[in-house]
Amino acid sequence: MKQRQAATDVPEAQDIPSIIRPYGDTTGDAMVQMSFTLPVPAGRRAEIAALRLAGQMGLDPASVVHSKPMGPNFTFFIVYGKVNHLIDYAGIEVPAGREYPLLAAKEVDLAIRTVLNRRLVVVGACIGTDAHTVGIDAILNVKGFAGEKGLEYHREIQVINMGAQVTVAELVERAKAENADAVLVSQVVTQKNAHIHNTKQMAAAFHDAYPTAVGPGMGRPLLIAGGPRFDTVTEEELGVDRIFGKGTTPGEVAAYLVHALLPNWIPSEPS
Amino acid sequence: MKQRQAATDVPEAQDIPSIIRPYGDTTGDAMVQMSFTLPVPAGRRAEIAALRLAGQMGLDPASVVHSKPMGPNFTFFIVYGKVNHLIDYAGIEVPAGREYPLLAAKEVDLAIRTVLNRRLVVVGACIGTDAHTVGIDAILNVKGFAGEKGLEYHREIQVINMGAQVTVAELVERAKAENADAVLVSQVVTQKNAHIHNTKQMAAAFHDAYPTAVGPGMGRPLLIAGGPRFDTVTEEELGVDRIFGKGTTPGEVAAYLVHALLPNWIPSEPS
Amino acid sequence: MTKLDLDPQVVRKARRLAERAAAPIIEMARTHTTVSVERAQLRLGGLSGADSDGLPWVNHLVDAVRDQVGLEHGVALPVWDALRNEPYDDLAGLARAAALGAVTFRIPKGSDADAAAELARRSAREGIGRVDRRRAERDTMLREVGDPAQPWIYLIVATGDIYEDIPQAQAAAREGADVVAVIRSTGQSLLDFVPEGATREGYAGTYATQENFRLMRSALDDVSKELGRYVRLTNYASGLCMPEIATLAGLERLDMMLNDCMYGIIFRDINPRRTFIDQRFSRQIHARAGIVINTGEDNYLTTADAVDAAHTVVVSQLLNERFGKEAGLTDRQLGLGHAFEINPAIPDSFRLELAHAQLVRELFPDAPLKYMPPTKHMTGNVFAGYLLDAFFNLAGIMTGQSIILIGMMTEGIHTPWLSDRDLALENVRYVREACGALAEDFVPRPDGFVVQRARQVLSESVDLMERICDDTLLTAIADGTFGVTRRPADGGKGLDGVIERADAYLNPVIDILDSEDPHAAAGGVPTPAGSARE
Amino acid sequence: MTKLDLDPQVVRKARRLAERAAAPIIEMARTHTTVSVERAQLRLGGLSGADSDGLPWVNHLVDAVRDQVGLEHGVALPVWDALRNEPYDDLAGLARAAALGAVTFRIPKGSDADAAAELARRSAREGIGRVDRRRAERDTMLREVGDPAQPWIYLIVATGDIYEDIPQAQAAAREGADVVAVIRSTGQSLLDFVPEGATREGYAGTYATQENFRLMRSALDDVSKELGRYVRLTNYASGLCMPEIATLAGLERLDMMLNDCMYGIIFRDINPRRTFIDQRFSRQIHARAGIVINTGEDNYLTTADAVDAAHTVVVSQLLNERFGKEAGLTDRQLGLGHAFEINPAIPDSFRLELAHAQLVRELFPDAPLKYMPPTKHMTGNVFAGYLLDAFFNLAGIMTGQSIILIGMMTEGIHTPWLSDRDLALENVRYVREACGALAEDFVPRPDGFVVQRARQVLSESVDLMERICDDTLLTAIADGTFGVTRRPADGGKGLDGVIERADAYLNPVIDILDSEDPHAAAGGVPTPAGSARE
Ligand code: B12
Ligand code: B12
Ligand SMILES: Cc1ncc(COP(=O)(O)O)c(C=O)c1O
Ligand SMILES: Cc1ncc(COP(=O)(O)O)c(C=O)c1O
Repeated sequence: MKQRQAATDVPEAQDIPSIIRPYGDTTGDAMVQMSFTLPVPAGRRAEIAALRLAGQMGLDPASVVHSKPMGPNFTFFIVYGKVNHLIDYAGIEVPAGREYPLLAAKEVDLAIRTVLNRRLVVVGACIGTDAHTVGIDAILNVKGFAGEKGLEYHREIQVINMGAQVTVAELVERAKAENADAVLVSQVVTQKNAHIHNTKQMAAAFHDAYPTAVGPGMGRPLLIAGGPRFDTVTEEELGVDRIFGKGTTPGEVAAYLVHALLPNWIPSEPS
Repeated sequence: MKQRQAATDVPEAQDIPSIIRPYGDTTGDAMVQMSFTLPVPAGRRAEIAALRLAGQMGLDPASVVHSKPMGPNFTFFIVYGKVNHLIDYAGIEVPAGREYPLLAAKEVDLAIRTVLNRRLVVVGACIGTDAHTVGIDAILNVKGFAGEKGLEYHREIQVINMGAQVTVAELVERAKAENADAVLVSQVVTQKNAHIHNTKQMAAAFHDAYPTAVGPGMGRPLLIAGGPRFDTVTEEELGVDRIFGKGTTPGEVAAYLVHALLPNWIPSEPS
Repeated sequence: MTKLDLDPQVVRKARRLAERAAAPIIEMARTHTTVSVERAQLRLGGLSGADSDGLPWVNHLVDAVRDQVGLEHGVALPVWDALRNEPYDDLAGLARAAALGAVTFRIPKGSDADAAAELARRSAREGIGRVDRRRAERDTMLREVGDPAQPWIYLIVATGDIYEDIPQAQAAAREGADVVAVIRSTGQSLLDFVPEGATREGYAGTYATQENFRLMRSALDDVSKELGRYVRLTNYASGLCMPEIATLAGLERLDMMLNDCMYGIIFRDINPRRTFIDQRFSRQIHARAGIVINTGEDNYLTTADAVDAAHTVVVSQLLNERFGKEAGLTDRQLGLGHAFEINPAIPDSFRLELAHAQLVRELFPDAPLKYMPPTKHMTGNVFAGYLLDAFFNLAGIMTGQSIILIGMMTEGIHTPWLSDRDLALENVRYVREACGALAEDFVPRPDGFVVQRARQVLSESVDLMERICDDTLLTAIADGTFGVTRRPADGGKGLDGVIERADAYLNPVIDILDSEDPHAAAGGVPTPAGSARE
Repeated sequence: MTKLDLDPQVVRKARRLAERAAAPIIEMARTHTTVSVERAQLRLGGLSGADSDGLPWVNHLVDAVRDQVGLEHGVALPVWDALRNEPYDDLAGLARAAALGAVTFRIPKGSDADAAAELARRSAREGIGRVDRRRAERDTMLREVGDPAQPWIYLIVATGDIYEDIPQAQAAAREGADVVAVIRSTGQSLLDFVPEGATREGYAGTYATQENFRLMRSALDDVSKELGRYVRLTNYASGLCMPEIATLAGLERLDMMLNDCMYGIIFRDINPRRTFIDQRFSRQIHARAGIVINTGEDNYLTTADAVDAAHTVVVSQLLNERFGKEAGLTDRQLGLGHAFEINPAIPDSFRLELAHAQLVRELFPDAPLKYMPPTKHMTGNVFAGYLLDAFFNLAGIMTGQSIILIGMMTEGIHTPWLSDRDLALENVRYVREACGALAEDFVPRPDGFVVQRARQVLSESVDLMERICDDTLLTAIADGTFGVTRRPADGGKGLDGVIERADAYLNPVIDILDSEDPHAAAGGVPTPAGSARE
């Protein structure tokens, strides 16, 4: 079977300029659209305030193309303008992308059987008061996501899906009881940064619960967080080993488990 | 007849904070929405570029909530984020607004008859290749705008509406021939800043044509520019006496003519 | 106006089957009580407030009774018996003492029992009287301020802070909202108590508390008068405290309540038995209080596919209708839910939506249907979202829906911002005004795509209902019939709060609700406005 | 599929009146020529290029002839006579010399005249032959690459720079555009010459030049092959050089041309007589070239109110139809224009739009109607704009329009950005796919709002047409009947380019166009695809 490409993104043409700007309809025009609300009554003064904000954001010139009073104390604005920032595109390191190859389902099972010689145990949950299970179910349950079967489908992976609204204490306890190799938590509600607080709290609890651990798979389970809006934080900030975002497929997670927990495994047909 | 209010905007409550930020759903959350295109192929690297731009604009954190490849070389982004700018709302001088009172139509005619003792002559046109006459017609023609009759309706104002696509040379010539008190030009097409170039060119031509003029009404006609997108420039930059923007009504223009050309007139019933 | 030419035989059969499927559940509800039903009784009796940790006195009192004498006789007898014997002026005093372990409860017998029952009955009558007065108050306001015609525009506020919610709700009302719903904090449904007081720290929603209800209803009364249009208030009678929240809604004149027969089971993993028992009591209260319930079939389509599972929506509506009517709700109080959730990428998605929406409209011609906007297929592309919401609004108009929950273009991103709501209202306002009576030009071709799809969904519904009758509803739920989520009858949270009633069980509130016409006190006329649909 | 039950008597009457109103104008066109008609003849004869200031050789040559002998006999005789007598190989050489004043022209007589006429005829036949070959080429490509079904998606590019336009046009085609229009620079229509070469400096549009036509058509040929779908190219045959641009379109295989009978008069203040004379020639060329014309009634609704002036649109369509047919265009070449321009703030605006659009559909069942999106009521609120465009797209589908010009949410702000176009295409794609054959469920209630409105507009149209017949069309135009803009018959630009033909006037191109069936060379079959509407 032909393995899918491990590298990231589309191949890029050589002729992309190294410094870029936004594009409206002409190269270099640097035009962008913005909308926001200011907590002030509509009127000329509010418009000036909107333009000041646009100015601070680097829009010059900026045009208020729409402003709408929303009750006596708020005004909604739509602004178009030219940003005076340059983006050093050449300077953006081509992101490493997936640092491991995708593996066929059979390959994953073979790796676990060969290296571990027992089933790999994963415990999953939506923690905190989050009840959005569709995402974690997509990863764990047989049904899967985007045409790929979930982790349950693997003979060699034992999945314990604790469902929604699981407390951190319950999760730690279960992970210990099951001797979990990996713990997968999902966070979808982000209001007031709930997802970040909950995940940090979870990570801290695991680090406390396994005080002698050397690393993931070495004295403590691998910690994985997933959800659609983790794009503003890094693994280090959360204290987890890996974050998975929007559109993650089960196969990506399975391959990561092998990569992170069975680092010595060499796929029979690398990709 | 009760005169309309000359002051600007709505009256403002005292309790607006002096420093404000954008408002999503909570005071101080500082959330804004943006969209733009980058001239690069879609993918992780493009997303990082989008976030870099957002960062330079002061968004922190920023989330790419949508990205869409548009052909092989362009990517469209929608970004939400928190801006770290503060707007010094108290420091925005309450704009002077209209520096003159609105006048009833009869009052305008009375002023002209009394002070000038002849009809006031205005020459209007869409200059350059602009053929958008609806705006200037709204100001000049009897039909008017937003329920107000246009300048033609005034007994004491003689209106020469030259229509569309008038060259600057034609306009200057006509203004001289008619002994115009005021020249009104409209500019609606703004692509490549056509409106700004054309208006500057017009103003320069008038200043050349009346080399000995002391000011508007003193040796040269009053120069008025109008159009929906002059909000990025000032009168000084264009070289005109006054700019009128989106939603201007004929009454505002009539009252301004009196204010600027008959400065000694004291309205019988001030407002 | 019927456009689908549905076979009345098939429709009658579907209703008969629903009645059969619901019967054993109703029987169970009539023979069991729950901790929350008992607490609701005490709330109607006037007991409110909480200890310094926030645990309500009703919880203390019911827990104390349960510990000492169990709940199978209900709390009425032991509580009013204790009140007779102990030196406490009222329930509050008793509860405080009970919390300290200073009260001994018993099940009174003979004349003691009669006397306690008599006091409990008086308290129940008083509590129900308060609910009745709230209903009358609403009727008066509807007459005096004016009742907007349907379809009603339904908007959500969700800041987590009642004091941010209030101005946003008022702003929404001024921009055209007929109904304001205050979404609850994520954790509340699993709390086995109702928080107290005004609250400011919910996550993605604001706690449902009696004080929050009161503050918001009063703010909306102000704005209703200002606008000359009664603005309805909605909250959620669901979760472990469903009966109490229904009761608080009745006491604070809320106007509509989310109150589905299966939502808590499927989406909050609350025990099915607990849910059904709590539900019957809540619905009886809603019936009495003139509250319109909203059911939650829309939720199934967030976890199941809206085309494949269309018939599960209809089945659930038929069950909700049956459970509702049995509890005393009139047709006009049955805000049955459905949703515009078909994947917009599939061909003819809009015509399929029209077929589903028109089917529901014709199956329940007198119900104020609650139509939910797209959520599942809303992405970060807010422009696409705004477009999809417009077609949802259009489908609502073309098929004569009654209560339109306004979709937010940012559904795929965050809970609504002030400006999202404002733009959403501009959207629905345009669609409504531009289209006017367009429904009259929507005439599905006889035997065409729309008609055939509607018939197919109806026939799949009847098939499923037959299977449910054979296997029991609890089995169907356990098998993942609704929302592709399996919920066994003995799983989930809150089963330990379910108690089988003893023969001598007494609950004077239930006695009133079981024996009286809930609408008699209101002159037999249910509160909700007549539908404006033709 | 007729839904409005229009009275066929009334429809026939409207057409008869249009024929009467058009007759004197057609007579005028047959008896006059213009500088641009004469230049077009030279272009067909193969003369292209310009002097170092950009003034084309065709202008030099026609001006020289005019200066020396006048144009009432046409340029054919003096030019080919000079070619016979002077030592120039071709028209180009002659023109260069004429520009230097080195050529003396005369009106040849007798056998000299016959000989010159013979040469001119040969040249005209060759030029028309080139046009015919382009049409055949298109027919072949349509067969080989594939012709998309209607409705066609029509998109505009407008960067001002042909080299920015090309990738944007290709991107648009890849995203679904069936027709690409390259908008012209603001000043071009008033130029009395056609610029030369590839151009990069237009304002809000790109100059129409033969080279730009060629570059864009060839880029679209590439993308057509890539996509397996022939992507049509459109430009504007209007302004002072209408006949020449039509000719260049025929020579470079453009597929559709904006070519309205009154647009230039009303919106560019071009002299009415000049316009009508130029127009007849252009349409004859378009007929021969298998080009679909698009008329510009939509424009009236940007200066007049779309409800009050709805009937002026219909009147203009009937006139355009009459003028078009007289010039040899088939129904399938008549892309009559109309627009979705009703103020969205007025009640029932969408139903009114449906009435207008359906009326036009039923009046011209075989015409590939071009439906224009909202522009006038598009503001800076891009969300509201996206919504309005969606309803425009919907009206197009519900009433079976043929060519849909895709609206931009930023219409009220700037010429389209790449992303505006992409979002606009997502919009129309959703509406089309989601609604499918929804038109079949749109059945206006007999004698209902939609039907009555359509009848009213039709009857107002007949009334207006009667008045025009009485007063003449030129008077009606002078009175501001169309687009509330008054244009007297002798005002405006370009009247000095109009010349009454002498008895001995010769224009072999016109002789061919007047005497031959324009579609005969193409086997009588007009090029445009059969409409996909039912
Ligand atoms: C479906 C849904 C529901 C369903 C959930 C049913 C269920 N059993 O899950 C119901 C109807 C019950 C529901 C309820 C609520 N919801 Co809700 N809901 C949604 C909705 C429409 C879709 C979410 C979804 O299923 N996405 C599809 C899945 C496949 O995507 P995903 O979760 O991103 O998962 C993928 C990746 O992120 C990743 N992933 C996710 N988790 C994990 C974990 C691991 C380990 C890995 C490796 C990967 C991974 O892989 C998945 C596959 O690619 C969104 C709106 C939207 N369109 O996004 C709102 C939304 C998420 N809900 C929201 C809210 C507020 C609520 C409520 C709190 C509202 C209330 N107060 O009543 C309630 C309560 C829920 C609670 N207590 O948490 C908000 C959250 C706002 C925010 N950003 O904070 C949203 C965004 C809607 C909104 N705009 O207001 N909701
Ligand atoms: C109507 C219209 C037309 C009509 C014009 C008919 C006519 N006789 O005017 C027609 C169909 C002919 C037309 C053609 C074109 N148009 Co046009 N058109 C519009 C449209 C839809 C409305 C403009 C309008 O009438 N607004 C209403 C009036 C009342 O508002 P206003 O002009 O702002 O005027 C008010 C104030 O600004 C002020 N004011 C204006 N002038 C003056 C002058 C004075 C002295 C004062 C005191 C005040 C004042 O007072 C007025 C009343 O409040 C806009 C899109 C839109 N929704 O805005 C596009 C638009 C203006 N057009 C546009 C373009 C590009 C064109 C074309 C160039 C396209 C082409 N290449 O073919 C052509 C050519 C026109 C040309 N040579 O200039 C662009 C301009 C883009 C830009 N920002 O540069 C727009 C924005 C559309 C777009 N998004 O592409 N157009
Ligand atoms: C029917 C129904 N009940 C209740 C809720 C509220 O959920 P919770 O009980 O978690 O507050 C919802 C949310 O959408 C619902 O649809
Ligand atoms: C019918 C018609 N002709 C021509 C044009 C183009 O205008 P111009 O001739 O100024 O390029 C338009 C523009 O919309 C039009 O609608």
